[in-house]
Amino acid sequence: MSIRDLLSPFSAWKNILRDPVTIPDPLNDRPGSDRYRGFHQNDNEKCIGCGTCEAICQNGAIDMLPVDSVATKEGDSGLRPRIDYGRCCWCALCVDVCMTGSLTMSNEYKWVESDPDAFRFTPGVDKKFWDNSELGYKRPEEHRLVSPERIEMREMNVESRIDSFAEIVHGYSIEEAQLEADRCVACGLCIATCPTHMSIPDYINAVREGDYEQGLRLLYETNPFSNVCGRVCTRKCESACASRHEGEPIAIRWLKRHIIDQIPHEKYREIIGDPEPSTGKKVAIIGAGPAGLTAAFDLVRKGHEVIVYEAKAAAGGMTRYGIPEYRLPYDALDRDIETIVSMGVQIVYNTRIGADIPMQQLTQDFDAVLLAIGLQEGRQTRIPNSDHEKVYRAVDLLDKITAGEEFHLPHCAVIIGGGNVAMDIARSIARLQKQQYGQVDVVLTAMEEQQHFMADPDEIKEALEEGIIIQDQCGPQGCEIDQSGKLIGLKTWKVLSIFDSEKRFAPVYDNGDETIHACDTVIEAIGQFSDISLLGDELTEKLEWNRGRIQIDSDGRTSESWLWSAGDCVNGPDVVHAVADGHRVAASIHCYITAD
Amino acid sequence: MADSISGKEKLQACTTLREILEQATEFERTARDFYAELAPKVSKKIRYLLDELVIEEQAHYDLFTDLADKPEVAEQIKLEIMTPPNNKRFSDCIQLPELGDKPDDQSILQYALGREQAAMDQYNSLAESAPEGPIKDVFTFLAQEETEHKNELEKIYYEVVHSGGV
Amino acid sequence: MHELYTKLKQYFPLGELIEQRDNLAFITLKQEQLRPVILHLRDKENYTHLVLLTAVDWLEDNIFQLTYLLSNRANATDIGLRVMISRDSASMESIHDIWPTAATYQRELREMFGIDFPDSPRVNDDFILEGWNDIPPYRRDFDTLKYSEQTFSQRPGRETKDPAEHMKQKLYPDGA
Amino acid sequence: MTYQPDRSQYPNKKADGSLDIDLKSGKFLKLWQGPQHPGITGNMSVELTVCGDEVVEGITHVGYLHRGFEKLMERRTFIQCFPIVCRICVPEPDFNEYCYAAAVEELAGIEAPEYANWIRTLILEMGRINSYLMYCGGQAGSFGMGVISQWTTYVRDLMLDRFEELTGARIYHMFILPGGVRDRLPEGFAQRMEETLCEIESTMSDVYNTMYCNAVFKKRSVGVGVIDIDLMDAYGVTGPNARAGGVAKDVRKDQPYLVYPELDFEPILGQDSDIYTRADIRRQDLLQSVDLVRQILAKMPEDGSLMAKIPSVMHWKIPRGETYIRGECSRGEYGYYLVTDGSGYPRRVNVRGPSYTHAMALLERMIVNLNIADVAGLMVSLHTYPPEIER
Repeated sequence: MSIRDLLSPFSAWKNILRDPVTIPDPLNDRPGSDRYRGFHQNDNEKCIGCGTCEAICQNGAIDMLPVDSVATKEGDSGLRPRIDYGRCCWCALCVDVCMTGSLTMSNEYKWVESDPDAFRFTPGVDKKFWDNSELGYKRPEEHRLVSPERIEMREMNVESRIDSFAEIVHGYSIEEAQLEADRCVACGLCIATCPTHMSIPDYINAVREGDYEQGLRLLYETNPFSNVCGRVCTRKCESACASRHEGEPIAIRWLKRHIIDQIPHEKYREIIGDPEPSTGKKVAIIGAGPAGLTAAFDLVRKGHEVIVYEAKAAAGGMTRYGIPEYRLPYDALDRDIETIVSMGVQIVYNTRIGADIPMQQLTQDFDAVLLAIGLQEGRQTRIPNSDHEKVYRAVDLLDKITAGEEFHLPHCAVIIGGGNVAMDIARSIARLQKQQYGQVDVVLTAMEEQQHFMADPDEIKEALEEGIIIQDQCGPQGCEIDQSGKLIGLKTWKVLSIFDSEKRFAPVYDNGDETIHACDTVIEAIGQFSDISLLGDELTEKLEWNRGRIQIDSDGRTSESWLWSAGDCVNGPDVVHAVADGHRVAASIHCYITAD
Repeated sequence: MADSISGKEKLQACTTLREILEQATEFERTARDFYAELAPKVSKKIRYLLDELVIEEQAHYDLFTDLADKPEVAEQIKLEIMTPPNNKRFSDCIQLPELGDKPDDQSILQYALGREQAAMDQYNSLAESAPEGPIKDVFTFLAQEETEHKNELEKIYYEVVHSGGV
Repeated sequence: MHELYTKLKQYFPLGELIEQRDNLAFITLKQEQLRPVILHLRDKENYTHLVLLTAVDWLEDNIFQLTYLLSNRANATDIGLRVMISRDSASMESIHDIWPTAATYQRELREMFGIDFPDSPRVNDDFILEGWNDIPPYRRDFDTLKYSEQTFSQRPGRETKDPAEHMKQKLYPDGA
Repeated sequence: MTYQPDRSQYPNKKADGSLDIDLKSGKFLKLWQGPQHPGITGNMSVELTVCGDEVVEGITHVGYLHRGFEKLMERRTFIQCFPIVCRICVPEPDFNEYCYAAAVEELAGIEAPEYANWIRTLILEMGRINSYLMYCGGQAGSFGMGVISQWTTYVRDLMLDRFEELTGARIYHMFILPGGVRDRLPEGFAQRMEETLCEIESTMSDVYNTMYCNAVFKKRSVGVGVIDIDLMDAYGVTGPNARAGGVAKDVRKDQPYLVYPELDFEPILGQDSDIYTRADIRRQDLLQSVDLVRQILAKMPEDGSLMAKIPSVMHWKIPRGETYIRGECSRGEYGYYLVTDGSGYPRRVNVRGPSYTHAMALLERMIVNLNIADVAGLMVSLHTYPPEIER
């Protein structure tokens, strides 16, 4: 024991002169740090109500509830997170996972209230004094709990695909598909946007679990054209995907295709199950496209006898005669059709109603008739000299290519149009040119600016890769013909603007900015219409019409009680819309014919 | 358009506002009757186009009639022509088709567009040749009216022909 | 670690070796081999430190896995000895005489998993739980969510909606 | 030590080895120390049987803090477990976050970025400092020196400010997550940390003068509560408790993790293994950690990646496997044993806190023959946190 040990402790006395270190007014003098995890903030303009915050909250502190100020619309559930601070542990996983970045935290932690229920509120909706606080925890940019990038789809490269009609997209491997499926937060926002309301999160879950039979079963509940839609769907669902806000949307279309690819076709029938017993009712369907065959599929499953009349030699409608093979191989389409036929649907080919069988006969022989004739005829520009024999309609040429019919392959083609059909014909011609002439010479002109083309951005990108020249903002003015009557080019004027303030068509040209696109062939791909001559004058007169289309009710039924209409001829071109339509009319027809 | 030449001559001969408007009204009436007569002949599918054209021409007819009946018309017209519409000339439509007995929707629209274009050109050139004053104002006004009508038709044309914008 | 495994294998029948890291390996053993292997490792191979003893419930295989993690402080390596025992009237020989501290682990395993260690000191005394009369709670077949729902009351006023269902109700109630 | 207890009244051992204690004899008294007691960090009680003022038997009772974390984690996804692990040890939560994250990373085959590892190391050392500051206050308090805990609480609070600005929270930092860390150092952090470290050093110098160089403290702690060297292995003693007895074991050196290989330090050793030595080891450890924080801030890269690419957490599955990750926390070896089964949830998580052995088997062994007044001092000197016993 040293003397130091006795004296040293007295050094504590020096503190007698020290100022207190406590904060005198902590409620005001002690804000949370810059990245403090305090009460939540939610930007309701950005929030889409996907509920991922609720899903990740391990305390069960978050409820998703409708709020008055937000309407439910495509891509926004209209729900907003309400937080129970009796359970919240301030871990901020909800902020980290938030798909839009709308949910953040303020640095506010000093809030006193005598009513405990006040600590259960909806940030951003129930106004709080920290709502506009700049400080507090915001997710750092690179801190991502859900991968923002989609798994890249392997495709044929340009060199190997340009002279071939082989399918470009390879499809995901099981590992790739599961990684992509893992990115899905299963919020289900996409379901409302899908015209046929496919149970997307469920079938993506089936991919994740590797339960492909369940996946196929789910697909067939809402879509008997999954081979087709897994390849060429317009995938509106992806535009409603929660992942698109801070990254790329889930590759929903490719995941659908992946399920299809995993199941051997001979097992489809067994997985889907048998139709119900026969009802003795008969339905005639005109047109074996997606709408007609979807309706047929639904109706035979209900036990009705269905006969589909198809004017062409094969079924599929535009999916066969419009969409090129490199996007949708015929065998994939055939698998969908075979499955439908295997359920008992009868298809009568090469039979045109109105010409081969009169419409009246159908009304006599069947309990109901569905008109699903699509949009088979190409619109013409009717610009000067467009009646020249080397001016074609894109749909006619695509039809010839599918049917294997001979036609004069242009050495140099100019396409008019900026939609998917224009891309289809441009890329098909390019392939044939490469095969036969060794080089591609296709110019695509359209009135819109390239970023506003109706065509899928992937199509534009791939078309450019394949050597197709795109001349946007070109309004066609006439076809140029030399003295010998030979087509030598297309004259266009520069388009200054296309739409007026109401988004209606009102093109403005600069007629001083004229271009002659030299070519030996012009192909028009501006629009389509349906040939309704099969109805006959009497029925045409009897039916109610609405601006050039047969008037139908919300079930697709026309003003004649026995006649329904569905698909592109009603909605305009879109495969998955046609499928949705097929279901809708099938349900309505089923109700009608089983009513008594 | 055969009758438009004589129409122009007829109009040039008019000397009062009232006469001009009456003549213009007469043109609208002829057009209205033309569309009304054609309507039952075409497929019911596209009859709506003709029905709409009849309504449009009727509206013009009524407008011009009303104007001719009002004394303060000159002042009104002056006000109207302060804001001339932009002529969005949609040139793939100026080729006038021969309208047979069974025209399709595109032909009907092209015909109607061509007709409006012709009328517009005609009133414009009359306005140019007329001396400053109320007559010139009326022609300018009529040209404007036809331009607006044509612009509206062009929108319909696009919506019909570029169906679904494929 | 492989070297040690080969060496051990000369004396004892051993199950598979899993080399998790350079300094961590797991060896599966028969129940009756545990004591001799532990004694060998402790006395001959310098694995003198019992890091932990715990159980894993493989309910679907009707097996409890007991993991005895031993550490060699000299060369800083660890060996996990894995013993699979039947879940039915699960019982295992006590090692409290080798490491007195093992008695605490064994008492916890008795309480939380229902694994008996006969002769382990105070093995049947309550450890953490008091007056527990349900199945041992760390067993996989004990449902914590169900227990908490039955035992605790929920705060009133909580409700939530599924986004997809809500959208269906609002946007396409008839399903089409 | 001149005090020699009279052993004549001590209970005899029965045939089965247990003590023959007949409370009715009037020779013995049962005394409950805890669950609330200044000598205990957290809630735990020791059931003492005393004879006179001497302890003849002490039995540890836990169960006041059991929340079943290990079981809770079995129904949480791998990311959902991350916010709850820190609660297992309040005064030093970061080892839970690190061990859990590292175990998940190892089984999932993920490597955290280097920059994140520097920040992780920084946080762990900051946590060790805070834990030691809390210990100092507790150890002093157990011998009646209340003022020390006021001083250390103040500087600990300053360190909590640093935690707050770095991690966004004071106690449950939730900053080290599988894959990396949440954020980078805030602007001017090193400067403010240096000020805090200076304040800590100055306070520790005062603590040294008033507590370590204090005749009363020395009188009561020197030679008391000695852990014999042969108990070290039998009872799985680790950390300062072992190093005070000359066992040169420090996980940071033996199985270096994070960026410790790049830091310059030597394990601090003692010899006497009594309460005083353990207290002094911890004081030196604290100062060493202060130095390590300085080293880290000086050596760490300016910037770098925070997070490795991790699977999308909503559906994160980890293949079947098991591993054990340990770190050197202020009390010794802290470890996580993680078993995965290929699902999206842990199959089993076992948290190995050093207090599990120190406060149970070791304490019960050492408490015998102690004077009642020294029980609290002994308990604190083992530096135990009850929540990690019960989890």
